[in-house]
Amino acid sequence: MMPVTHYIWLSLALFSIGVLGVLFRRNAIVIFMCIELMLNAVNLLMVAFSTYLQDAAGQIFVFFIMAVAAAEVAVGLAILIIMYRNTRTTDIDVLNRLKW
Amino acid sequence: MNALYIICGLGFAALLTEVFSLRKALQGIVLSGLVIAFVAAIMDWHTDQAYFNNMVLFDQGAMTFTLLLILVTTIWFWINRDYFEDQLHQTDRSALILFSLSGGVMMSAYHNMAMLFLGIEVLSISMYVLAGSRKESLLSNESAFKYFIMGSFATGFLLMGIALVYGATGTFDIGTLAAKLGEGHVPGFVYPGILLILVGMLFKISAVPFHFWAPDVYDGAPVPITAYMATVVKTAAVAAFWRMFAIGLGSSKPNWIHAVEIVTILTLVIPSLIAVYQTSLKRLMAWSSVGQIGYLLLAFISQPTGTALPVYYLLAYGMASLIAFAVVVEVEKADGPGAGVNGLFKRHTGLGVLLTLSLLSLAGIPPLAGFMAKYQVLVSAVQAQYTGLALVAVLSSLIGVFYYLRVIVLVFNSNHSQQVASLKVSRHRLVLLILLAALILITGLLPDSLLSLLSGDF
Amino acid sequence: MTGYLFYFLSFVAVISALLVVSSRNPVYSVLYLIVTFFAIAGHYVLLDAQFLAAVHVIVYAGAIMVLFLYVIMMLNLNTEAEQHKTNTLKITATVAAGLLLVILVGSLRGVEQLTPVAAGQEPIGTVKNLGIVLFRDFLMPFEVASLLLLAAMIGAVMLGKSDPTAETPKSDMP
Amino acid sequence: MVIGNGLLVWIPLWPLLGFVVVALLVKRLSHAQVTWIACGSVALAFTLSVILAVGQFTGGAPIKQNLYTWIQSGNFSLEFSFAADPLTAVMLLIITGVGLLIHIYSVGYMHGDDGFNKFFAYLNLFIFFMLLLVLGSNYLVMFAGWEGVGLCSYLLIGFWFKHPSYNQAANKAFIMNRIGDLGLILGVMLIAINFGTLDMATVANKAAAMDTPTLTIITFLLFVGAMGKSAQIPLFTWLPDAMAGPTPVSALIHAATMVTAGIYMIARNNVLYSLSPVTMMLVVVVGLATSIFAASIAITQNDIKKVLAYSTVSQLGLMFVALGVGAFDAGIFHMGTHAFFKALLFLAAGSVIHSLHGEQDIRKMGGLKSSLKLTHATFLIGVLAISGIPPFAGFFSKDEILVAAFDYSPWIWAGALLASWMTVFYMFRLLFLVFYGEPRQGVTRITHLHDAPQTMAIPLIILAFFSVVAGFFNLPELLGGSPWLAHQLTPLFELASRLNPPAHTEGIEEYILMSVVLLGSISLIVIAHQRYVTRKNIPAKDGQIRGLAHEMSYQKYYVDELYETMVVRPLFWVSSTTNRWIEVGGINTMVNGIGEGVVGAGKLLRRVQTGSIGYYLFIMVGGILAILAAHYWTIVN
Amino acid sequence: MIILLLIIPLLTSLVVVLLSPEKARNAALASSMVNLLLTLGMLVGQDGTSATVDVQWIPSLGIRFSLAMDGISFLMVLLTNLMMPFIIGSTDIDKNYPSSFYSLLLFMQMGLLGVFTAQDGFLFYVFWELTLIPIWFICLIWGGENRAEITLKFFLYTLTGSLLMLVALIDVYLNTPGNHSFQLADLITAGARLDEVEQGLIFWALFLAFAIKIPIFPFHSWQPDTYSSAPTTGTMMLSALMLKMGTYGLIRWLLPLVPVGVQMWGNVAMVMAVIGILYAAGLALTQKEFKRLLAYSSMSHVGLIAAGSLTVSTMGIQGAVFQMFSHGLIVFGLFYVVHLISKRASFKTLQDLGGLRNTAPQLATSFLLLILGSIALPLTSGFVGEYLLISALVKHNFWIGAAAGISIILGAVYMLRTFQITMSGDVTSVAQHFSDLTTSEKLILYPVIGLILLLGVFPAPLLSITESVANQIVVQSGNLINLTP
Repeated sequence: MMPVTHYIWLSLALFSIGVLGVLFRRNAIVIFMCIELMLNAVNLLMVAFSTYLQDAAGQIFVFFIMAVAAAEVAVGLAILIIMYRNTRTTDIDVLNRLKW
Repeated sequence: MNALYIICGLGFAALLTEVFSLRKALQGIVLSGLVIAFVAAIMDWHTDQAYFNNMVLFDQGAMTFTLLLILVTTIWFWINRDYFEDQLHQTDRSALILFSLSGGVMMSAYHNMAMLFLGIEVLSISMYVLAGSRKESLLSNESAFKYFIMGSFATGFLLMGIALVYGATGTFDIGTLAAKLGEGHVPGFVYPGILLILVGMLFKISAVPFHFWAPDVYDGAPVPITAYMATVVKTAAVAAFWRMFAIGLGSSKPNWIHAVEIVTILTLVIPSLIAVYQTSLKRLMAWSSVGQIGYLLLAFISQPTGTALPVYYLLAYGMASLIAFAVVVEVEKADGPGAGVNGLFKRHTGLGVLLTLSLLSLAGIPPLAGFMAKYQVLVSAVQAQYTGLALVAVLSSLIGVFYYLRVIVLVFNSNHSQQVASLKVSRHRLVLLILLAALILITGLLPDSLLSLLSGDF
Repeated sequence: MTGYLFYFLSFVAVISALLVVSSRNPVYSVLYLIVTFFAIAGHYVLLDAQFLAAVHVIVYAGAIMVLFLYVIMMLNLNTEAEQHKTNTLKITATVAAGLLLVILVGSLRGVEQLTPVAAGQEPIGTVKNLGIVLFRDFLMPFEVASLLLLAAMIGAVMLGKSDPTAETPKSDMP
Repeated sequence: MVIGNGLLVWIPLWPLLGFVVVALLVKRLSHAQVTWIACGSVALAFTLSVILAVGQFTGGAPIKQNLYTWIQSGNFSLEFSFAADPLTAVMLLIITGVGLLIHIYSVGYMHGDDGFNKFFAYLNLFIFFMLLLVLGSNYLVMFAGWEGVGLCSYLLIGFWFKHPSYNQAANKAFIMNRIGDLGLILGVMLIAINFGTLDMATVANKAAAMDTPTLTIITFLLFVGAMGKSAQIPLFTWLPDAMAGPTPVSALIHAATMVTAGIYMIARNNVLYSLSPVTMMLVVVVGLATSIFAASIAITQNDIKKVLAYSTVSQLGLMFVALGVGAFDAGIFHMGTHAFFKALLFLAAGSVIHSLHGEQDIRKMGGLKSSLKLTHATFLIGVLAISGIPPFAGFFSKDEILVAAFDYSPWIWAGALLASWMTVFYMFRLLFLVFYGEPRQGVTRITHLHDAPQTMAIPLIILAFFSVVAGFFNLPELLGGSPWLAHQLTPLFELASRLNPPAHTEGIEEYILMSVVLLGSISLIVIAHQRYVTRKNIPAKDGQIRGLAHEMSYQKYYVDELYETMVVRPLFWVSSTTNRWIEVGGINTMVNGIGEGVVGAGKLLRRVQTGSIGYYLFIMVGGILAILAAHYWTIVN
Repeated sequence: MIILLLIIPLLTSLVVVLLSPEKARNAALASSMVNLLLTLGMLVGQDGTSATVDVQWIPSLGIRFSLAMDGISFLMVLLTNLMMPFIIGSTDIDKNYPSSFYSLLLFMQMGLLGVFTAQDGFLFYVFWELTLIPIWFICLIWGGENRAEITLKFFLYTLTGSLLMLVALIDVYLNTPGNHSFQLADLITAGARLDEVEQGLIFWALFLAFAIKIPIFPFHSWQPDTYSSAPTTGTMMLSALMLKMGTYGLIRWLLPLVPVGVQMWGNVAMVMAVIGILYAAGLALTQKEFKRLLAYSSMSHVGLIAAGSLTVSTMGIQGAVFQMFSHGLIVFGLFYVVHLISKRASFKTLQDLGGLRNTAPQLATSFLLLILGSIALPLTSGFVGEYLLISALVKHNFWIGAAAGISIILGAVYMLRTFQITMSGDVTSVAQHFSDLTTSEKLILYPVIGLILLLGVFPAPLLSITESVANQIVVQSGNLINLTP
């Protein structure tokens, strides 16, 4: 088995790539995906720890994260759709009427 | 715990009214259900019972926060009944509110980070939807959208934090966590984990600089939802924050306290300053609600143990902002969105006086509840040798007085020339608002029994 | 063997994750993300979490990503029309994310304290074991997750359903 | 004859009652009723004063009456109490006596004025305060009277309040007095602090034990008060302006009584002054300077009352010289005689003005001798008296001062002599210009010249009588008399004279001095006669070119202008500049600036809330980075 | 008894809102008269200083509802209750819900009485703020030009001070032993045990609060604007009663609480006060607006009160309290005269007036008498106070006293100038159709003037009320200085 450090590094790398995507892109859908990527990085880390600690709770937690991710995606895409209906775009920076 | 069952059940029941065509009874069912839940919560007073293998623990803090959440929701629901008269979505809205309330209860009673996470998500997902519930309004869309993106982004950090903490300690239970942290010998990478959890929680309570979502979301959401977010959601977030950092991570205080101190200063100063330059009452209230967090954080760093103070503070703040938002609702009903309160006193004396009273309470003018709350924060700050921070709080509260009073000045503006539709406020709502105002006065004048109740001396 | 597999999977995951970020067409992003997910699933298998790996593939690649694709198709977003951020912002974003990585990695102290617990006679990642833990220790979160999904469902339906009254988008502000 | 202590209070009380009655019923009472009430109350006070004086002069012990505790704070306790001794008695007689005469005179003078009733109310109030001043047994009661007479002076100068310049004069008088009063009250406070009491008698007894610097400061401050009230340099300019008031007021307040309060006060505190030679010297210098200065102005003035006013200032200066050289009894004596002849002069001048319907410019008078016989006669007596021509009162009193001055220093004597010679000259100039020569336009435009009516005539005659005989109250031994007044006052000044034993110039020397004075005076009379009667010199009209010295004197050495540019305008300039630059421009701007700064900060800061999600996310990550970096930094270090 | 004094105005203020303006006025008058009679009854009876209320209020925070009166408090209570009938009587508001105006007045009376009798720091603070709300509304709703900005400034300015005071009080409170207590006596013991630095800080925090209220240079900039913008009744409340809160607080709370702080910093504060005296008097010289001029004049006078009390001497404190009483009477009268003038004719600056002695001699005479009181002429109440105060200052430091004394001169200059401009000279067009005082106006003005004179002639009874308390404060602070580590 690989040392846990490697997993942490990998996980953090994926997490950071997710963050990068969120900061990098303007398309809401891609941003959603990047957030999913971040969550998956967390999942990976959880599983790694879970195995290393021989504690199933970590894996259970991953299930919950998955459920939440699914729910979030559903709601997020619904919000995206109503927004798209009104603005015909998924660009996050188009919506900036609420400010100051 | 029974209260949580009842609330969840009530959520399902609300959905079922649609199926069984009992829509007309919906509001009655929800209200009475909430009252029952409140009573059920009281029945659990002082049981200090843990449920489901320590998933939740209804100790004093959880209890009082739960009661506060249910109470404020009930009053809120009663005041904003109009919001639930939308024929298409009334059951959905009610159910979502109830689910979010259950999420709030979980956030105040969790004893396991899984419950914290799920509570946050139940609450947040409902709120994402409700913020966008005026689908045809761009502002509402934007509000929901911003809330969602930033919320889930922050959740990512929170989860990363939880994962790291789990990796270092091997537990999700905050009791065990606290014990392990207290023992020491925890791998060093627990600390970035704790800080990421801190960031996630600071985001939820909308502390500067993680507050950016709050004003926009509050501003764009339908006013009743804004009121709900500013009161119930905020309460739940503070409860979760308090529990996490007072109990779970309390033993690693040196690790995070400086960050919280800086955040406290920022939160005390910046929202107040920005609120000064607002033109819409709704947005001003949004900033003010962000600003209140500064005091709560100050209370937290001064005296993390015991939850009587934040509960009292949130109760005082909640009652006052319910009134203020109710006034916004009424004014918007008469004049359309974005309406102001200019000359309100002449248009409707009762509302004018009520708004004035609530704003004075928010500004922290004695003997109203808002003052007692802020006063206690100051006392605990000075007691904890945070005199400098207390002075910052004083400054911020001065700025606060400035912008609240500017609103009052507008309320009493008699040079309001333009003709406006008359304001008609239904009697039951007015009575309720007056009761709230009376409560503000009474809890301000005679806080003692309430305070000892909250701190569990009864 | 596992070492090589680990590096291979990690390589795939990171590269495809970067491609998710950099692809201009959202559909490509989705596909790369699916690749990433598979790589992660591979890691799960390496970590003796086979059940989780299966669930992961089903939920993410099977459900979530399909949903993404569905929405992209529905909204007809499979173009490269996305306005890109300015270069300054891009550089800042990269620097910020890089810094985050560096700082997080840099502050990883005490990992060496973490000694792997010897695996028991039964691996923890089996369905049975997970089921026991889930329904004994984590029953309440499990139930709450159902509540969450219900709420999400109601919400998604409520938002997604187009109201008969609100066909034309109205805007509150000019 | 001794009167009981209980009667003391009635002396001031009668005029006060008179004032209260007249003031309250000012619209209801007829002029006749007011006349009776006002004059009657003063007459009663006069009667009581006479009784008291007789008691005191016939060897009665000083009496004291405590009314009640006025102010009590901590160990500071102050009775509202009156005391009387021979000095008081002299003052009482002058105040009530001259006061009564002037009351009577005013009945005629103010006849037909709208403010008749009000005038008498003020006069009575003045008498009350003046009595308070001299009767007060402690400094604060005295101060109450002191300020009170200032108030009455203010009210009476501005009596004809429709004239802005009269009001200016009234304000000026009050404010200049106030400057002095501040000194006085500070002195009083220092007395209270250092002596622990304000009772004058006690203070005098304790004074010897006090250190000289303290006493010097106290006496200096008291003297500042006297400067204000008695119009000494530098606070003298109000008195000539005060002539804006009705002439009886000038006679009573600005000649006979109020302005002598300073003399009284210093005489009363002779012990303190005797113990502080520095202040004494200052008193002499200031008195002498004022005396010469004012006299030199009087020489060129053309307003009949202004001449008399400067003459008053000059005479007061002489009195201060007397006090300063330690001849307290001479000072008091001159004060008494001066009260008579100066009141006489003013009243006679008033009679002239009255008959000329308000004309005061002597260049427009002349030749009134024939038409206003009584006025002329009395005025002449007054002039002779003030000029120190024997046997008129002024001769004796002035002589005493000069002798005392000579004892002190021949230089002082020379100065005083100069002043009194100038007095002779300007008084005769005045006399000649008004009553002799040809009638000029002010006189000729009046068809029927009437001499003073009876109510005005009687006081003139009585005062003229006293101007003649008053000198005999204190006839020097040298001239075969016994100085009765000095004798009476001896116990009072005993301590003082023990401290500064008077090295009396006796015999031949005194004769020589006397003759020098007299010779000079007479030759000056002759010169004046030559100039104004024989050569009919009329002073130049305004605007005509005069010599530098003459112009300086005529323009009162520009002292008013000096004060205006040095004090008044700078004060107002400072006020308005402070208002503009410090109050509005500085403090207000700063305070508002804080508010504006807050609003501006809000305006600026809210720009941070740009509304763009991408941007929010950046800041959020930035915040996270900051927190993590701080942590990283701590673990690295 | 003492609680009755607070309850009557409070209840009346609640009832009055519902009445018609006419009835509201009468009710308010009646209530204030009852209060006055009660107070006078206390003066006559022997329980004037022994009446106390002391009950638990918020025990968990160590806060008691405790009211008591000693001589100083009693005089302030007397002043408040004495002035209220006059102030209410002088009110003639006819727009924007007049009934609520009376309600606010009575509410403020309640607050003032609370401030003057509170024996608990927290209670004091609460009452302190409670007075601010009604006066703010009075100025806001019935005020003149620019009232919004001016009242905001006023409110924020005073609140700044009072919040600092709150922090300072909390700090001392937390130094009380055991479960902490806000009782004055406990605070005094705790305050004296603080070290020098802390006492100094608390001194400044408290002083700032009081200095703003009083106001003392340079914290006064709210005052002239507020005075001139507020309705005259509001100005009377502010000047006659409310600013006494500051000077009262100085004596009751600042001096005993931090004796060493006072010893260290009292002189600096005193110099500030004296600068303020001269500064305000100097500014009053060239003011063109009537109320603004009186505002500066009032500031000049109260600066002296503050300076005098900071001497911590019996004479200074007694003089301060006496002068507070006297100043209340005089400044009320002065503002009432302004009110009467502006009621008869609208005018902006002093120069618009003139010759009122011709058209309204009684008014002019009354004004003159008030001026005499204001410039501290002997035998008016103003003199007694100023004499004691300046005397105390001279004793403390001759030059400070002498500088303060200059205000006597400047006071005469600007007051007489005002009198000259407005009352003497030619009758201006504004003043032409002036009527003299009516009976009801005389009923208000004459008793006040009478009191000013009476107190000037017989000040001893009033002084004797405060003597023992003043002594006690001085002695106590002398004793406590030694306790400081």
